[in-house]
Amino acid sequence: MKVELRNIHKRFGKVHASNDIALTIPAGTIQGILGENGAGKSTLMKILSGFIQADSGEILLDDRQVSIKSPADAIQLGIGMLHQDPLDFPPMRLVDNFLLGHAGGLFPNHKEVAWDIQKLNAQFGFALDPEAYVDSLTVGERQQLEILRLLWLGARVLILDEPTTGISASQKTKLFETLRKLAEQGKTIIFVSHKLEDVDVLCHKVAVLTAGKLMGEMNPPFDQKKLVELMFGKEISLGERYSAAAEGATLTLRDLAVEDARLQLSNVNLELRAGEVVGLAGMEGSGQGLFIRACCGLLRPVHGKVTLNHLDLTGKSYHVYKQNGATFLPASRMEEGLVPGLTLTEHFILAEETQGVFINQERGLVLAEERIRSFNIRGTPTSVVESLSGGNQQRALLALLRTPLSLILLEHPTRGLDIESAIYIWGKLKERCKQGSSIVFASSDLEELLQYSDRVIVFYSGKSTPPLDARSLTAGKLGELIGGAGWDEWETEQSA
Amino acid sequence: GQAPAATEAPAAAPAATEAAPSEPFVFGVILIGARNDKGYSQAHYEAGLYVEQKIPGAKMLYLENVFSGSPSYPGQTTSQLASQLVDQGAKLIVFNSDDMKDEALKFAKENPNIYVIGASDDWTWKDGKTYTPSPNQIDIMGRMEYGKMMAGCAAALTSKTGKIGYLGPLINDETRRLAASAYLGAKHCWTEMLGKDASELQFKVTWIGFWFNIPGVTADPTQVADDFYNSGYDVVISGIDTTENIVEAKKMHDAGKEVWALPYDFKDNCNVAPDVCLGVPYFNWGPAYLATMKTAIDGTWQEGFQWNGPDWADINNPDTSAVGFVKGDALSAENSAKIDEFIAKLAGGLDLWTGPINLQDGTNYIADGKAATDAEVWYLPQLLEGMEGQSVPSN
Amino acid sequence: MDNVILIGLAGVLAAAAPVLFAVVGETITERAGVINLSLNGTILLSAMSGFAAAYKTQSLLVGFLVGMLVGAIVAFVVAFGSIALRQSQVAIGFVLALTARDLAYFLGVPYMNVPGPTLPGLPLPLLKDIPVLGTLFFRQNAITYLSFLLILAAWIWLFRTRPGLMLQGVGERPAAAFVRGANVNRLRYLYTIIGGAIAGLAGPAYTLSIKPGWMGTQTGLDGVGWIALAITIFGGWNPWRGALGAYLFALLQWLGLVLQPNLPNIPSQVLQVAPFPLMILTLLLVNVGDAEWVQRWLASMPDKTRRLAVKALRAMRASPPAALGTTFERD
Amino acid sequence: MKKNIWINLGFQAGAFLLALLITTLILIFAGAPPLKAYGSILSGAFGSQKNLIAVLISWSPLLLTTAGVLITFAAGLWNIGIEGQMTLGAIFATWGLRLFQDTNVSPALIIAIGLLFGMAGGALWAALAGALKTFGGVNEIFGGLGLNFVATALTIYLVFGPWKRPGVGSMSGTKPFDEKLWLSTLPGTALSPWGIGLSILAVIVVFILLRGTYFGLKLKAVGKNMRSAFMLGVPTWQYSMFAFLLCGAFAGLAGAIQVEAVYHRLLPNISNGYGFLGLLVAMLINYQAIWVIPIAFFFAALNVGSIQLQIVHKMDSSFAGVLQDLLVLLILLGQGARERLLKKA
Ligand SMILES: Nc1ncnc2c1ncn2[C@@H]1O[C@H](COP(=O)(O)OP(=O)(O)OP(=O)(O)O)[C@@H](O)[C@H]1O
Ligand SMILES: Nc1ncnc2c1ncn2[C@@H]1O[C@H](COP(=O)(O)OP(=O)(O)OP(=O)(O)O)[C@@H](O)[C@H]1O
Ligand SMILES: [Mg+2]
Ligand SMILES: [Mg+2]
Repeated sequence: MKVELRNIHKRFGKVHASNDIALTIPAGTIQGILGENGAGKSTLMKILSGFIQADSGEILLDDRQVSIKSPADAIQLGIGMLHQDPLDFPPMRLVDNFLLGHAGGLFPNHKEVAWDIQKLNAQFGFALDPEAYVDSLTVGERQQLEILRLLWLGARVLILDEPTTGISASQKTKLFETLRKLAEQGKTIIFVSHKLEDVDVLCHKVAVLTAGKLMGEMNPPFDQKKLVELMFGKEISLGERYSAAAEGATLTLRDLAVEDARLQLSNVNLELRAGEVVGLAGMEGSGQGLFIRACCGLLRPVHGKVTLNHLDLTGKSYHVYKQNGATFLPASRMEEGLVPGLTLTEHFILAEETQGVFINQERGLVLAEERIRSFNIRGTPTSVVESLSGGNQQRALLALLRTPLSLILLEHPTRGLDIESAIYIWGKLKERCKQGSSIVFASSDLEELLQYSDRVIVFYSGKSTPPLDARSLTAGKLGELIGGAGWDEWETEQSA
Repeated sequence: GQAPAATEAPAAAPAATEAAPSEPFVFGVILIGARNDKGYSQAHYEAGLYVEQKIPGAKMLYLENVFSGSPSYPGQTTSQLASQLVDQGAKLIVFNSDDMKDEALKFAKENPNIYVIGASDDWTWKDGKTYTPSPNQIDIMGRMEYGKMMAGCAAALTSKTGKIGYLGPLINDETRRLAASAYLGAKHCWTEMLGKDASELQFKVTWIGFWFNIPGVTADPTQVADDFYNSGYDVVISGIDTTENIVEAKKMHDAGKEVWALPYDFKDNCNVAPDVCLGVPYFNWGPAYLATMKTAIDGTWQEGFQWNGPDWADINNPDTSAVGFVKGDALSAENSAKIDEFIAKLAGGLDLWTGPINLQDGTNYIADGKAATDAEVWYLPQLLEGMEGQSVPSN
Repeated sequence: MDNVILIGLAGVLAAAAPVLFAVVGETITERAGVINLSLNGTILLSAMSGFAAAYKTQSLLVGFLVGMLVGAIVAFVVAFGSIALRQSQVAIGFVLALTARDLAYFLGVPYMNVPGPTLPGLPLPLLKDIPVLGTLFFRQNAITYLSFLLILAAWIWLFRTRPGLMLQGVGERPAAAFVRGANVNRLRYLYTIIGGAIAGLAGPAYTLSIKPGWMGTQTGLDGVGWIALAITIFGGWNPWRGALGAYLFALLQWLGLVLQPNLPNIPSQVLQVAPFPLMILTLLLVNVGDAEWVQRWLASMPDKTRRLAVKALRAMRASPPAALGTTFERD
Repeated sequence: MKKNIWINLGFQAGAFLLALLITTLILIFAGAPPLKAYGSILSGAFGSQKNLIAVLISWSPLLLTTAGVLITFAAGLWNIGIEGQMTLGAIFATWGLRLFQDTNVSPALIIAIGLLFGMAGGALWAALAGALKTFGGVNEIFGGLGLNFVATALTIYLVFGPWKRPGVGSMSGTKPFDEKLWLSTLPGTALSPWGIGLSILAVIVVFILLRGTYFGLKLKAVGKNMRSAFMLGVPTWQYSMFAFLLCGAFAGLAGAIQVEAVYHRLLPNISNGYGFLGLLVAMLINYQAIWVIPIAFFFAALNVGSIQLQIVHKMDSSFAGVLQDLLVLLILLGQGARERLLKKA
């Protein structure tokens, strides 16, 4: 179906999130949408999918003007959106997720639906069990579920907002296959991303947004440099890849075994050198989470030994680790990092050592201003954190780190951030390495892993490789391992 | 020995600012329940109205629902409430429940020139366990024992199953002696009038834990009544302030069960469900209030304790009798006659509180042939032998 | 004698009916993601006004309808305050619990201890003669039968119908329900009001049936609502389990008075309060699985026992609708 | 900014007037002359020195409970169990006095012991609710409610059981304590300068804690997002436990004062709704400690004043409750409306 947007405007207070956007997408096209953070990509897509409404402008489908007041209207018209974090119902079964929102009689027929799912499975080579519960799926599988659901509901336009964050390489290839297949069927695909390489391999056509404006469109072959310039108004280059690893171990793990209700991870060994960066690769929930939490006392190992700066901290609590210079920045900023309702200043005060009983407000303010400047956070000392943008929240989180630190653990440090912000953040992190902090970070972004780690540990359903030298690794090899291929050498090694 | 009315030896009347008969006499009544609770409090309220009508110009002020923790008075002590009445000109305050006994005493002490009537208190009773001189206080109680005996009798005469239930409030001396009196009345009529064997009479007391239902704290009187009726107790005598027993009896009756009830406290309570009501023993506080307040007005007030019995000439005489018993429509003519006979016997000096009387644990309480003293009756330590149910909340 | 027990148990089923209305109503409300903490007030106010209405019109039906109306109105205030005005559901609900209670006592004065109509028993022909079951279930009155039906209806609606599915979705993840075409806030209004109306049946069920009449503070209903709220959690937001909780509670209270003579040294108040420690205990069992120290403690167990313990805890745990108590804004 | 403050005040005033309007309608509906009614509330509260003292008497425990819940609110906790905590305070105070009343310990000391026992009792009951919450995941609202019922039953049990007065167990409570064990009060009144003093002190302490201290800030962090606070290094469960303990201690003190200064004995329902009233006040002042003193006084005045309604106008005095509840309700809704308008603007 042909999609046409005509001078779309959307304002959020001062922010002009969509500024006179005009864009035409022929049927059967895979349209890429690029743009830095806050460029207005999500806003535009939300408008098209009825999540929010434009202040002004027209939307035409197959040259027919339509008004989309709600997601329901959008679905009616055949527009389906796959949100970055799949909007499904974890505690429910797949069938129910399918049924939920599907129009029909009072009593739905589960059997029929389960059968439809199987058929769709076959069509795209997915393996989704209709009776399974959603919270037992990986992010990738949940995306597949959403795609099937939208198609089942008759979507002819499919919008995907940053779908490649958080899924494995193999799942990514699978996803791209599927999208191509759909395009061939004449469906229109709109693909929002920060990742040039994704757009490069997938899209027939790219539009670049900046500050709510449509800066330009481009057809393949895409000139990466030009795209970046369009996006950021300047050239951006990844800094030289270098290592700050020095001698002397900060963190050592001996025959570590941890587990939670879903997963067990056993005999992990690591000797982390000062200033070294170790990346953790693997799909969501393959064991990186357990590993990283075991490294800072958030999970008590069922077996094995954890020493930090030659102190045996096995079984000690997170706060003990913290006192010994370890700190952990989880992926969910608002849930496990920042305190909504408190200002930046209050955060910085909290993060610093408590001094006496009464707070010295002036000192707090000075501190805040200094940090806001040095991490160039878009916000004021008195702005509450929830009013900050995603990227700025991430910056704030980093600004909270005390000095000195011997171990920094991070989950997806740059997820959802554009290249510029990502590079900035890594700049700050590498500074820490120079000062002797070691870093362990989990990421689903292969480029990031290869670019910034000295060594990489790959996880696959509870198994883990020994630390591998990043320089000897390629994206391809890494992708295989994440997908579960080529593990034999360690299988044998471990059994030996 | 039950002298009709035991007024204690005189004590010095308070140096009260005499209320000259000219100016209207204002008195306050503090009610534990609602003035229209069809029960204990309404009886007091109507006594107040009685006084208003008997003493020209007398005016009653009142406060309802004054029980500790009443949502109506967050954080107000009863004596504070009483002084609020005084501010409105009350010269005399009636505290109508045992719940207020300490507050009454405290108030009397703090306000020597205000008269105090403590209904069902025993502070100023010289033979009492807790005798405390309080010159401006008079404690009044009616000998409801008689009323309960009549209720027990009516129950025993009517019951087909010989199983009588007694819906008790919380356990204390008063409630024990009243339940016991009901039992004595029942036993007497069961054995003497029906000539049946005492052992065939079952008399069970279930306590709910307070004067009325408080969810999660007391047993639900509705459930208690139902349980009685469902398990073969075909007559339930109420010892609590509310009317669940008769209401439930009505339900059962309408469902075709043969059951009866005797409510308590208030003379019109049979009207709730005449066709199941065997009668109601009630207080008539009017006369005692009137007499006492007169003494307050003319300055002849004398501290003391009154335990007033019925006027045996006519137990339902509103001007003379302190306790009465109204027969209910459900009472058969024949049994009605028997009740009259029983009442006549009581009037003639029959004292059911005469030994041998054994406590529930079997120990002898009143020796054979000996009549219980007022104190022994008032401070009954346990239920009696032959009664089923808890005697003491704990030991 | 066992017949006596049966009748007693039948009485328990009847006595639990009002609480059951409150529990099912609250379950529906909370499934939509809204906590209606005002139950205690709702019940008292609907009890008073339901009775007053029935007394004035001499119509039981009117009484029950007015009760539902009152419940719906109070619930609407909760919904409006929390959805439209974004105030804490708990705060609004709590204040309403007190407001409605005091209003009931204040406005109820004229209706205290006046004889009003009461719901007659309604033994069902034939059914009532089935040996045990007949006595237990089919010699009740209309409102008790309604309570039985309600359990079933609520369960079917929640877990077997399309709208019920959406209802779960709204309480579980509003944003997801929204992109599936639900008008989240309208649904929340709707189900909060419906839940309130059902809970509003509890009041008249008392004053027109179980404990006929209005006696002001002596009516003895103050507290029932709080109990119902706790039972809702105990019921894990499932009508069946909720009903079970309500019956268990009534049963314990009944046992409290039946056993009284056999336990001479335990004051009746203590027997009556027994359900609360029990309730707390069950809430503990339901929730403790997620507690951090339990996780640590489990981790320190030998594998086999650990696996078992984890299974046991998971079996017991009842997790609330994920979005319970939160507000939803599109954008 | 300044503009907002005015808008704020405007809405507060509006809500207040609306509450008055509604209650006036209710009065008319209930057949009472509104103006006269409000008049007699005023005179009932301030008409005589005695009444003013009555107001102060119910002011003191209200200050304590409000101060207490401000702490738990700051920690994001709904301490509905405060009624029970106050009750346990009364029970423990009574226990303390009973332990020592027949010894030759100096009365002053016994009284002090009683107060400490009371605080301990309240803290203990709060600790129960807190432990259930922090270690058992039992929502404090329901843990607290359950414990409230248990506390009431416990009082009744003690009053009629182990602690029953010689002879008659009576709803009137345990045998009043000897005068020497009464908390010294202004002559001829139940108003204890000590009680008032301690209560005001409690409010000040809370005010300072929540204003400029690390403790207050960390408490807020825990209240707003426990996970994040933990990651930031705040010992979270210790903090919420401490909040419970502190609140419980205040409530317990209130209970102890009721025993030692007001009733001089233990009686059922001694908490008398002060706990819930405290929650109301806290909400009404939007959790701003600075307003506790005046607003609590206002509520106390309503309690006392409204008694005249019944005496003079034969009207159920639960009216005070209605007025207070509606006031809080409308202020809450008013806040919501204000935020919406400001957002739109
Ligand atoms: N619910 C909201 N209420 C108010 N402002 C909001 C809200 N959501 C987002 N914003 C504003 O939008 C911005 C956050 O939007 P978003 O999370 O998309 O960040 P972004 O545009 O991706 O920028 P970044 O590069 O930092 O991620 C912030 O500036 C914030 O002020
Ligand atoms: N709910 C909101 N309220 C206010 N402003 C918003 C809101 N959502 C987005 N914005 C503003 O609109 C701008 C565009 O946001 P949008 O999320 O569309 O950017 P984006 O391109 O999707 O960024 P990202 O790449 O991080 O997803 C943001 O910079 C933000 O300032
Ligand atoms: Mg976006
Ligand atoms: Mg963003």
